[in-house]
Amino acid sequence: MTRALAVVIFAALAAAPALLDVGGLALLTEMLVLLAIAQSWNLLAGYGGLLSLGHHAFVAAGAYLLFAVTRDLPVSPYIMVPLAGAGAALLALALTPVLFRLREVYFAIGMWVAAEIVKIAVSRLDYFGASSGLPLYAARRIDTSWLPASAHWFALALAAGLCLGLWRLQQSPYGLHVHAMRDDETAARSLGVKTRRIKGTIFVLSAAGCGMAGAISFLGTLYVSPVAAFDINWTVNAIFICVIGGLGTIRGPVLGALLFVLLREGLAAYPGWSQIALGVIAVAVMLMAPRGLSGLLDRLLPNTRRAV
Amino acid sequence: MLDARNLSKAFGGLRVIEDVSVTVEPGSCLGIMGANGAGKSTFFDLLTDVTRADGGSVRVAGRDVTGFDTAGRVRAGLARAFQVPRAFASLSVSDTLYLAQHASHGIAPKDARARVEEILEITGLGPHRTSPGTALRLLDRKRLELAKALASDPKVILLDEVSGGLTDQETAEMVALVKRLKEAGFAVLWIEHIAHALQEASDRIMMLALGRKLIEDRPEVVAADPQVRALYLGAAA
Amino acid sequence: MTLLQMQKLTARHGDFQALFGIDAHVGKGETVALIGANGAGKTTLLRAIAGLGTREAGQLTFAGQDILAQDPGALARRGIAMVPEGRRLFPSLTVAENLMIGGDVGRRGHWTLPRVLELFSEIAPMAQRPAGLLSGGQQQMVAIGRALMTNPELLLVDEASLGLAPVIVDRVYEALSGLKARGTTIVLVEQDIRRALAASDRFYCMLGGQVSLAGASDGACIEQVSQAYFGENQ
Amino acid sequence: MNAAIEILMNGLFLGGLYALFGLGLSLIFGVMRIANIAHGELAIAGALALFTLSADWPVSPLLLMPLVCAGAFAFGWLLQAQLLNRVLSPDPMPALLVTFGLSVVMQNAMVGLYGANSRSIDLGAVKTANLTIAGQTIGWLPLGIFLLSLALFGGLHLVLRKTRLGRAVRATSDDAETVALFAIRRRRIFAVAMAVSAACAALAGMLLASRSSITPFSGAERLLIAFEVIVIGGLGSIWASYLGGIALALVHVAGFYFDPASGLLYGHLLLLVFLLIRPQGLAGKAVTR
Repeated sequence: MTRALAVVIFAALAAAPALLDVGGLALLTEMLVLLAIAQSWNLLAGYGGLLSLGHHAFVAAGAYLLFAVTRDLPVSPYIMVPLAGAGAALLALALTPVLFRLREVYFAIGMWVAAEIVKIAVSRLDYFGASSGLPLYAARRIDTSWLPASAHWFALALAAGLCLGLWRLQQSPYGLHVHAMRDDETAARSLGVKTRRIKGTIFVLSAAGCGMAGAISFLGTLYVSPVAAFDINWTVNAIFICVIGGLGTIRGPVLGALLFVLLREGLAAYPGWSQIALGVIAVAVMLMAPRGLSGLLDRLLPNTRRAV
Repeated sequence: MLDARNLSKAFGGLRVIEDVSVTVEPGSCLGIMGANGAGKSTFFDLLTDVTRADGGSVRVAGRDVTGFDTAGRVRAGLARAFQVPRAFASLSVSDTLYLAQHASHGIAPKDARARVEEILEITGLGPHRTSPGTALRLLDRKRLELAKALASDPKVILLDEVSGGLTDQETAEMVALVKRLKEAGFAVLWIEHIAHALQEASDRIMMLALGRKLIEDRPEVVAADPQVRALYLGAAA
Repeated sequence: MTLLQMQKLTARHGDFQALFGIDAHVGKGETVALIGANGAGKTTLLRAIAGLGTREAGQLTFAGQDILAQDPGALARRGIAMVPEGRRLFPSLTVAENLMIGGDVGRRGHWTLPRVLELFSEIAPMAQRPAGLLSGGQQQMVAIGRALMTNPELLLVDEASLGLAPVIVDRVYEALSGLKARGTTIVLVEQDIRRALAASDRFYCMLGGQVSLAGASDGACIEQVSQAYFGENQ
Repeated sequence: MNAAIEILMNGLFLGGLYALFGLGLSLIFGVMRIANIAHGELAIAGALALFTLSADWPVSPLLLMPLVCAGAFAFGWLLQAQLLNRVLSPDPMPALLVTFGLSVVMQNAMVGLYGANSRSIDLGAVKTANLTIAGQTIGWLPLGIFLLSLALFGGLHLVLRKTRLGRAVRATSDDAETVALFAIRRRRIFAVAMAVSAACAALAGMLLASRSSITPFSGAERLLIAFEVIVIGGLGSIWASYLGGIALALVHVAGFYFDPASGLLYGHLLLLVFLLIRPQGLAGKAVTR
C-alpha cells in the first residue's frame, strides 16, 4: 500500500517537467532540494543525535566544486553532481578531528564556525572567483534548455534516494545499531556497537547529501557566489523542516518540506513573515509536540506507525 | 580466560581503584564483594573501558585488549550486565538481542535468529519479545541485562548485582543460572551483595575495600576471614 | 510523641515502583535505622521523606501535618534536613559557603557557622577551601554540618559510612551520637548492620520495598536481622 | 612600535566589551548547561531598542542604556520562566532548538521593523572626545567602555561571591538537584541567570553599536564572538571570560590591522587552535570532554 503510493508519487514527480510551467517546476525542484538537505540534516541530528548549525558549508562546497571543476576540466556538470557530494564528504572527513572533540551545544556552534572559516577562505580565493563568485562556464558544453528538467530529475533522484536510504537503514541491522546508540550510547557500546565510527559515517554521509543538493541547486541558477552558497538559511530551513515535521523519522521532513513551501508561497506577499511563522511553529512544536507533524499523524492514524 | 593486571584509576586526587589484578578461568566464577563505594562497578567500568584505566592491562582469551575501546572488548568476548538496567527505548527485546548478536560479531551469524530465540527461552523473556526493553518490570529488565550479555556470545561475563532487589526465589534462580553459565564454559565475574548466593555460586571470592583488593580466596576462607566479617557485618563482629 | 508517621506509603524510583506500603513511625528524639540490602528501598524511603522523588499514595505526616505533596524546599523550611548519599557537596563552593547554604534556608536555632565548625573541628582550618578538594571523611562532616545549619527537627542521613575508612566512620558516628544527645531526631540508612544497630534506638529492616522486620535495636538478634536483611530461608 | 601599542590598547578596550558579551553566554551555560542561540539577537535588539528610544526622547543614549538593560532583564526572565524551563532535560537539544527558533523569529522581526540598513548609535560629542597620555591619543569612549566592563565584572564577581543569591547561583551551577534540599528553587535561579545574561547581551550590543555599526543580521556574528570568548577563556570563573574576551579582541584588532579584509577569520582560527591544543581554555575547565 505504502509502497504503491510511493511509486505513484515518484512517477508523478518524474513527469513534472512535462506537466508544469517554468515557475512551477522551479518551485518543485527547490522543494526537493530543500527536502534533500533536510533529510541529510535529519540523518545527523535525528539518527546520530548531533545537531549542526553549519551544514550550509557542505551545500556550498558541493556547489563550488561543480562550478570550479567543470571550468577547468572537460567534465560534464551532470557527472560532477555525485562527485560534488564526494567532495563535501571529504570536507566533512577533514573536519572530524576537530569537531568530534566537541559535544552537544559546542558541536552545533563549532560546526557553524567551521562553515564561517570555509566561507571566508572561499570568498578570498581567486580560484573560486573570490567574493564575486563563478558563472557556470560549462553551460556552453550542454544544452541549457534541458537544464531545468535535468536539475529537477537530479533533485528528485537525490531526495528519493535519501528517503529510500533511510528506509533501508531502518530495515537493516545497522538501523538497530543507530537506534541503540541514540537511546543510550554507553549501553550500545557495551553491546559492541562502534558508536564513534557510526557517528563519523553519518556525518560524512549527511555532508555528501548536502553537497549534491548544493550542486543541483546552483546548477539551475548557472551562478554561484559566497553570499548565496554559504547562506545560513540552508541550515535554518533544514532545521525548521525537520523539527516541524518530526526529527528522526523519514516522513517528518517530507511533511515539513511540504508545509515549508506552502507557508512560504502563501506568505510571499509579506517578506520575512514566513520565517517568523516557521520559527514560532518550531518553538511551539518543541514545547508542545516534540515529535512534530509525524507524531500528530501517529496519533490520528495509530495503525500506520510501524510502516514508515 | 580473563587476565587483568594492575588496574588503577583515580578521579582528581581520589583513587577509586588501586592496583587490582584478577585472573578467571573458563568455567569458573569469581565473586566480588565490598561495601557500596568500594569500587566494584568502577572495576567493571575499567575492564570494559567504559572508563579508561590510568594503568594496567587486560587480556581476554589470551588476547591483549588493553588498547581496545568498549566495542572492541565486547567483540573480543567481554560482555557485561549493568547494575542499573540499561534498555533501549526504541528497540524491542528480541531486536535488542539480535543487535547484540550482530554488533558483537560485526555481522549477524547465520543462526542469529535461532540463538535469540534460545536466549529468550533461557532467560524467560519469550513473552516480552516484542515489548520495548524500557517497558519491562524491574525483574525482567534485569533478565534483559543478562540476555544482552549472553547474546554477545561472550567468553567472559560480568554480572553487576543482577539480583539486587530480588526475592529469595529469584535469587535462587540467579544462583542456578550462574552455575549453568559455568557449566557452559563461561568465565563469570559476579558482583553481589547477597553473600550466601555468592558463596554458593563462586569458586573464588574477592573482597574490595576502598578500591583495593583486601583478600581473594576460596569462598569458605573468605567467609571465615575476620577482616571480611568485620567489614561486612559490622565493626563489632 | 510521634514526629514522623508513615502509613501504607508507596513511592516510585524513576519509572518503577520501589516502595510497597510502608508503615513506620519516628518519635521525637529517637534515632531510627533503616537497614537492608541494596535495592531494598531504603534510600527511596529516605528521599520520599525529604520530598524527593515521586510519592504516590498513603499517608506521610510530619509533626501532625500532611506532607505527602510538599516539595523538598518547603520541608527544609519545616525542619527536615537530609545528608544525601554520596554527600553531594557543592564542590566549587568553599566549605564555609557550603555550610552557609544550609543557613540560608532561614531556620534560626542553635546551629550557627562557628558552632558547626566547633563540632567538626577538623574541617575548621579548611573553611575557605573549595569543598571539592576535601577528603571523603571531611566531605561527610561538611555534609552533616550543612544539614545541621538548617537547624532541623529531623535529620535524615543516607549511608554516612559510604566509602570511608573505619576510623573516619567512627568519628562520623561519634558526631551523630552527640547530636542524638542534644535531642535531634535522626533517621539513618546504613549498610553496616552492627553499626546501625549500635547507633539507633529502633530499626526497620527493608526487603523488596517493604518492611521485613522492625524492633528495638538493643535486643535485636543479629541472626534474625541478617535473615530479614538477606531474605534467607533457613 | 606605535602600531603595537595601538593594537594592544584597542584590543584591550574592545576585549572588555567582548568579555561582557561572552559572560552572558558562559553564565547560562555554567548554571544550566544550555546555550542561547538568540544571544546575538538579544544584543542587536538591545541596540535597536536604544535607537528607537533615543529618537523619541531628547536625552543622551547613555542615560537610556540602563532602561534598555532593565527591559532585557525582564525579557530574559520571561524567556526562561515561560519557555526554556519547560524544555529542561538532560538532553540539550530541545532547549537549543527553542532558542534557535527564537533567534530566527527575532532576526526577521527586527528586519521587518527596522529594515536591513546598517546603523550606529550616535553618542554625540562623547564619541570623538579623547585624551592624550604619553603621546598616545586615547578615545574617551573606548576607555569608558573598558572601565565600565571592568566595573561590571567586578560587581558581578562581588554579587556571586558575597551574596546569598550569588551563593545560590553557584550552588545550582554545581548541583541543580541537591539545591532543592536547601529551599533553593532552581527554576528561579535559572530565570535570574537568563535575565542577567540577557541584560549583559543588550548592554554589550548597545556599546558595540556605538563603536561600530549594526544591521538586524549582525546577531549571528555576535553569537560566534560570544562563543569564541568562552571557549578561548574556558569555563569556571567569570574572569576566564574576561581573559577570553581580551585574547579574541587582540586577535581581531591585529588581524584587521595587517589584513583588513579578514573579518573575523583570525578569531575563528584562534578558536580552532584552542580546540586542538588547549581545549580547557586559557584559565578554566574544558568545555569539551
